[in-house]
Amino acid sequence: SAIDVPKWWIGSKGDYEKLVTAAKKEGKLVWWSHPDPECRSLILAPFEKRYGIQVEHTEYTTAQIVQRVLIEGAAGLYSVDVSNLSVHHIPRLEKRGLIKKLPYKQRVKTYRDIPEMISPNSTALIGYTSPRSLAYNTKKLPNDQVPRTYEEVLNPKFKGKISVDTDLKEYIMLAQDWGMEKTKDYLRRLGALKPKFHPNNTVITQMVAAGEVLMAPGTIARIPLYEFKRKGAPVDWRALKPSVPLDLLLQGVMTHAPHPNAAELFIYWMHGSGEWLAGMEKCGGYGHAMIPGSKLQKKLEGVKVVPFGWAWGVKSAKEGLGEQFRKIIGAE
Amino acid sequence: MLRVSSLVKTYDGGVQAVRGIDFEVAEGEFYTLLGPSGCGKTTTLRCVAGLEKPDQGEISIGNDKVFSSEGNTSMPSHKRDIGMVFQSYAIWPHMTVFNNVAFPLRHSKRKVSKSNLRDRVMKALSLVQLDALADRPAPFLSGGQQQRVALARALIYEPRVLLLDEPLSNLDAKLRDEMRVELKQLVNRLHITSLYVTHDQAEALALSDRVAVMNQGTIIQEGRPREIYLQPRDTFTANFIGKTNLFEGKVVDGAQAEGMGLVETPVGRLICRLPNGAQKGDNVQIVIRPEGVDIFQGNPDNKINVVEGNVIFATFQGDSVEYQVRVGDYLCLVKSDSLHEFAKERKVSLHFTPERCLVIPKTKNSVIESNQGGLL
Amino acid sequence: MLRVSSLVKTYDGGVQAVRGIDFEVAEGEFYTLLGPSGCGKTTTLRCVAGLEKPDQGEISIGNDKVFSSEGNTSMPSHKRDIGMVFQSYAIWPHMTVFNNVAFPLRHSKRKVSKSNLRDRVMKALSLVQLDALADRPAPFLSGGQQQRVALARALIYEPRVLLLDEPLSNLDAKLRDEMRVELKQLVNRLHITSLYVTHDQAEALALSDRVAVMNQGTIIQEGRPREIYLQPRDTFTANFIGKTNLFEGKVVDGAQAEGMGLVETPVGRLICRLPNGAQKGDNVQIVIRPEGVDIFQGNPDNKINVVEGNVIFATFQGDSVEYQVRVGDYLCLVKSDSLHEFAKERKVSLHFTPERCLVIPKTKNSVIESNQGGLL
Amino acid sequence: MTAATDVQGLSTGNGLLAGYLEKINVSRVVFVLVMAVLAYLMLGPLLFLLWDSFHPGWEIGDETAFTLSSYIKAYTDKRFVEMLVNTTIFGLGATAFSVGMGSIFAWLVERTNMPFRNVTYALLFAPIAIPGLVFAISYILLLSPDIGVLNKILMVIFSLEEAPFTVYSMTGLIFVEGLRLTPGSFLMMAAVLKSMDPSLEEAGYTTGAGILQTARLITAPLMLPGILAAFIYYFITVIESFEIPAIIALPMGLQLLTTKIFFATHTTTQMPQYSVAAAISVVFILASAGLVYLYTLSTKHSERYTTITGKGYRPRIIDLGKWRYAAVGFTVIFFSFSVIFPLLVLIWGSLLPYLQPPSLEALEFATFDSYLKVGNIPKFGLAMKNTLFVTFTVATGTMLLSSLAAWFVVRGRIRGGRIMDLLAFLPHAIPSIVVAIGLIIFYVKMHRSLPIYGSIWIIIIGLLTKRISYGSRIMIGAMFQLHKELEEASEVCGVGWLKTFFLVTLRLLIPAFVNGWLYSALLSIALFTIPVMLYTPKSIVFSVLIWNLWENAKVQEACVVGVLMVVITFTLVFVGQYFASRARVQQTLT
Ligand SMILES: Nc1ncnc2c1ncn2[C@@H]1O[C@H](COP(=O)(O)OP(=O)(O)OP(=O)(O)O)[C@@H](O)[C@H]1O
Ligand SMILES: Nc1ncnc2c1ncn2[C@@H]1O[C@H](COP(=O)(O)OP(=O)(O)OP(=O)(O)O)[C@@H](O)[C@H]1O
Ligand SMILES: [Mg+2]
Ligand SMILES: [Mg+2]
Repeated sequence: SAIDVPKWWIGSKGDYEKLVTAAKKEGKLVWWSHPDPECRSLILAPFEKRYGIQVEHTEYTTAQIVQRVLIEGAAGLYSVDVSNLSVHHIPRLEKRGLIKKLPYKQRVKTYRDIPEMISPNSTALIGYTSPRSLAYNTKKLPNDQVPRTYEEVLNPKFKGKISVDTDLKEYIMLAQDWGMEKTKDYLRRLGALKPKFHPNNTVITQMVAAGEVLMAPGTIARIPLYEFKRKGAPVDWRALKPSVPLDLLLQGVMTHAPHPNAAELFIYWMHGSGEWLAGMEKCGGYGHAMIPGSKLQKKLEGVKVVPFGWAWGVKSAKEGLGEQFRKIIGAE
Repeated sequence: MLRVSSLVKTYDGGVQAVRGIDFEVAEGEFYTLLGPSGCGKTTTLRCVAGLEKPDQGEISIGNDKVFSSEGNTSMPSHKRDIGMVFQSYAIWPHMTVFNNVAFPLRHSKRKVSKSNLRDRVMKALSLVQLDALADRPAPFLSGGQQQRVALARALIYEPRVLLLDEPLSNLDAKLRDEMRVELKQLVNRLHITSLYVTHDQAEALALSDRVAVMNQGTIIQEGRPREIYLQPRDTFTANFIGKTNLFEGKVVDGAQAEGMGLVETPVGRLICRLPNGAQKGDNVQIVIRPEGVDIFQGNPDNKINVVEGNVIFATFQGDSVEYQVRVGDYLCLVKSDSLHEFAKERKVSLHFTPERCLVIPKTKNSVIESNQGGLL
Repeated sequence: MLRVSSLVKTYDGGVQAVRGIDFEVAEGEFYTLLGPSGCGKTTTLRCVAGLEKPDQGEISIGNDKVFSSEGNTSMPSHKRDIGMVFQSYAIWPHMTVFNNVAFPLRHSKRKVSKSNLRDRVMKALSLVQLDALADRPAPFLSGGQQQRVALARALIYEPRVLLLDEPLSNLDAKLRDEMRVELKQLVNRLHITSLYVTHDQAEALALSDRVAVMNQGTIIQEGRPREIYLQPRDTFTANFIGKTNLFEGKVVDGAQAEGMGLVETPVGRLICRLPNGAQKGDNVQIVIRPEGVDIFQGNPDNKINVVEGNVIFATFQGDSVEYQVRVGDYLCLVKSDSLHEFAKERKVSLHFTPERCLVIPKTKNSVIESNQGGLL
Repeated sequence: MTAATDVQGLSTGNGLLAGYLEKINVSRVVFVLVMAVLAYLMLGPLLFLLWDSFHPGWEIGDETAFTLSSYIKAYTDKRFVEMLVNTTIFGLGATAFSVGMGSIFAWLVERTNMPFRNVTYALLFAPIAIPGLVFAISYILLLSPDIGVLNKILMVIFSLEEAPFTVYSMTGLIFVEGLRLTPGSFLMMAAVLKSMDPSLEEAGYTTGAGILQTARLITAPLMLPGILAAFIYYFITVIESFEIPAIIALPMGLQLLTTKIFFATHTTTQMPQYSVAAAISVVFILASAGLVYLYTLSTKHSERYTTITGKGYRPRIIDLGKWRYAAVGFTVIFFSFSVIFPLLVLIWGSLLPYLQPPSLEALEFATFDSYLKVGNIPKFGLAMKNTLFVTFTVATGTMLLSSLAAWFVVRGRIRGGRIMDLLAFLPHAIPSIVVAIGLIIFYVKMHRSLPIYGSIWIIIIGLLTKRISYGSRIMIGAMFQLHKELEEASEVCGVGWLKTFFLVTLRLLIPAFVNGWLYSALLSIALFTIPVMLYTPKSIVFSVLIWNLWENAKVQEACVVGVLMVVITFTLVFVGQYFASRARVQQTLT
């Protein structure tokens, strides 16, 4: 037949042909993922072109997505194929039987080689990773004054000039490394500096860029930081020592996906082909710290990275760690 | 044509607006409900129109029972085939004169062809002499013109009954007089059955075939204007319809010629018209209209029914002068020719024309009101 | 006390509401502006009150020039020391009767002590017989009572001038009569300088010391009520003040006794009162009030000023009957006693009382209006 | 004679159906329909809210038993009292500010000869269209103690050591929120003023009270029922809103009830706890019900306050004399804050890659590129089309429904008018996010029979639910001023109820209808919470587009779309005002 089996496919040729044929027949798939309209073409075009499958992409936050999937699932309505999710969502979806277990490691070379990319029950894939670093205003904060460690952030001269995301996700991740007591103590001291709490990343970056705050520890070192810097805003970022929290953004195929084959093919292709990673890197900021040779992996070389652990993600969500931390730091 | 029987209406607040009213309006008749503010006139009219739902009673228009509390029927307003002119005219300000008048033909079930419509509207407008203003927006009309539009709008579909709620009361005094004449002529010409509501006795008297005097939700007296004015059956009617001198009295001699008798009153003995069956010794009330009293100076030839008094107050009214004359302890109202005027404090003689001295039986509710002659 | 001279006011839209008005009101005088709707009465009053800014002219109250277009002075309303009664009463619904009346003393510059305040308010209220209702919330008053509150509020601070804009026109016919008497007595008693605006001639005649008849922004005639009614200087005044028979005529003989003369009219030759200087051959107009015509049946003894005609229409008005009588091509209005009534189509004789036949010089703008007697 | 035959048809029993149809009372049918629609719109979210507050996680299919845990969690929070107190202060302050300002402008525009009144009227609408985020941030750029331009300027002029103002304070928060709500309260107050007989004020002047005294002692108390209505409406608006607090209250750690709701529903580190949000919303609902009840009590006799219309009523313009210029000055200052500054920031932002305090250096970066590339924004065309559709549908639907409801509330001799009033008001107290989730659940469950989940209609329904309270306030106010004889005249001459309603009632209420329509339309364009929760790629609208652009750090593009929204707003306002003023001219002449 006319179907070429790509090099990254480690399953049987027949499986691949069957999958591709079925996927092409379905012709499209529905993908709910993080906002990113501009990267859309860079990331998706190779896939769409190669397989002639159209990807219908909607920008929802992971929280919105899991809401919808759960509500729809409870009513037996299924409209999405592939979803972007957070770590703590996976067990919940697994329990409901809404997320599909796939033989990731048996089909795709990358997934076999880097098994950490796949969730413990083989239901989700780490689509990309997001290191949290210190964003700072380059104009107001001379290079030599930019803190290098979390400890240096607590310098009293920064009182009132620090922005903190109300989610405090970075500290939930850091707690894995620091331990609970140290983290809480750190938050208490940070809280004493009267940081400004902001509700989302763009606002934080905006505030740093405008000079309303000098710095924002724990900012996602991706969009919007990257975008702002590219456009000439006086912002930059730096990984704080001793450790960099690494957030994991997952992709998973829904059990009742309306286009199951296209979805399966899509998620195998994602990191199988390398086209996805190339697109993401081109479009800026995105990356995958776990894939050797990727830009992000290189950038974080020599730094202690603390990825969001699967179990920790679930545990912290269950215990409402974010809320506890907000109370400690004084945001809630 | 219109029959209302045992009509009762109590408002939510507990106000008993209408307390059992019966009347009948013959085809082509002009019937007026006359009474003080709040007596239930408007309520009655609105019940007939179907804008208010009575609690009890029956209303028939022609052969249709449009409302019956027993039969539990209540025809909605827009099916009753009535015309109504509102106190506020209720001319729609967003339409021209023509469209206001054409509205009932255009938007109700009685649709007519376009050319026919134009003819009928123009005919209705010429009836009220507004054909020249057909295309003027309604807000650019004077009060009198608006009033005429309201009339044309109510007449155009030749309703079985025309209801009018104080249609003249918002007009200037001068215009009111003019429109009164116009309305009377129009209604005469069209021979339309009309139910009219007003608190203005002059209007009621001038326009109506029959008048019903209402008070506190009931009809007190019904009759032709002349009857109502000249032969009020009680003091309320007497007082409400025009100004009145009202004396308490006692029949002294009931046996005079032609229904006349002698009555003792605080201003002296007066020869009066007695009602049938009046007996010597009866306590009565005497009603004398101000224009039934002549005022003059010097000694009269005839001393019968003549008393003396002093002018307290004179009001020039154009066509007449109204005096308040003190006679003993009483204030008499007198109306006379305006050409001559008696000065204040002047000593004058009053002559009570015997046939205008009406005796009515004493009723309990005869309150002495402020604008009548009476005790000082 | 109040002097208005050369007052001109044009509204933004270009409406010339007042076109040069001069008048003077003496201390304690009751002065009325009377005219048809839109003639500029309210505008004049509002200029005096300072609620409208005139374009030209001068207004003085007492010794103060409160407005002068030349001097470029314009005192704001609240400093003019005037009292005003509005057509809508403008009683503040969020206050009690007491507080409404106390307002001018409490919140203007003329503050008084608390105990004094109470006294004065109660005195003002008893003046209008409302002392019993002092603590009632204003919305719970009847129209007549609201009207009296408005009066008390305007009188309590003894303003130099009292301005009244159709204060009676929103009242029932019956109540209007009552309040008219009350108002007249009150104003007489207090001897307060008043400027009154109305379109109701009966009101103007009954209340005023002097009346100014206005039309289209100017004063047409000024005089005592008796003068205005009995000696109108032109047909507008004659027509506006009461109903009128108006004939064209030509003086045939100007040399009769006591100012009387013979005038040829379409209904025959009539002996009339001639104005000074009337010459034989003058074209004139004859004004005869309906009550100046006697109606009777059969041949009169005296043939002077008597004509024959047919009753076309009779309107019973309670105290009188109004007839339209056709005499040749003319319709005559006749008012007579209500006790007897001549039926329609009846042949009658009319007698025009010579001293009530008023001759006025012919003016150009004598429009024949609809409610006067005139050409059929 | 049609009536006669109808009756005969009835009595003889012929044509049972025809007879039955004849008997149907149209107004009653419409009443039931309107009641049903309102109940449908409102009960869905409300029942969800109540149910979910006792069954946490129910919405995502967790099997949960009845529990009070959400209430306990919400109300035993150790900062709950602090939240309640702050919320009340914020609510009272911002409401007083906006209703106060609204009243002042209503008075200036409706009653005085202040110059530029028409421009004032149009400009008052502008703040609605400026995205709330940009509006709030512009105040940080203006009044932040660190970078606020205004502070900087004042510090230079008066050589101050410290910034004289800070936006990070309760006062600052109240000020910004109040500015944003002024247009709506202005509209409400203008309607109230219009219905007041000016001679009541004139009576004040002639008795010797000055202009200000009269305004204070007569005008203000007479407007009280109207002021109260606006106050209640905006109090609920303020305590339920989070747009401005998100940027100004959050940073300083100021606790409001909505902060708690925000944390409960917008977390990414755990599942959103709608039940907690719902439990807190109960405070809003109780507050609304209580306030509406108080209002009904305090305005029992308000019908007696209504104008004696008819003769003698003419709009009177107060000559402010020299004070005219003071009034203009005041207006200019107000507009500088409420419109010009935020608008300049918006425009400034549309020229620069990110928002920054105005400066000459920054000007170097300025570019019109983003305007030229606006068509390249993905889905821009679709969003434009959808936005127009949603706006027109929501505004028209809201106002039609509001008008009908208002008729029954004001005129209806049918019992239940009051309930309808409350039904129309209550959705206002349910936070948008709760409404949105309620709708998702409802329509997901209903999807087989009523497939509007995922379509643009669910957005429309969501917005409609929230807008109906304002629409009905405006229309109820207006309906009170319409003489009922105008309608009765139509019915009496043979025109049925429904036709009368459209041909006469609604037609005569066009000025109020247009005002309410505009306001509803503008809010439907501007507010994003509901659309963001409910949209799909096919039903994307501008507010979502802006939100997504913002999330992707396309601040410049977001500002460009914001500017476009302002342009659309002004177009709508001017067109609307044109129609409204035409209709008004016709009517004031009556
Ligand atoms: N909708 C209503 N609700 C409660 N009471 C009412 C209502 N309409 C009228 N009333 C009361 O019913 C009584 C009769 O009112 P109605 O309007 O019939 O009087 P009316 O004779 O027409 O008076 P007017 O001459 O003032 O028009 C009055 O006491 C009035 O206050
Ligand atoms: N505010 C205004 N703007 C424009 N024109 C006005 C205004 N007020 C009154 N007019 C016009 O000025 C003229 C005189 O009005 P004014 O109110 O003084 O009349 P009026 O004699 O009091 O009449 P009415 O008896 O109807 O009260 C009228 O033509 C009126 O339409
Ligand atoms: Mg009535
Ligand atoms: Mg006037």
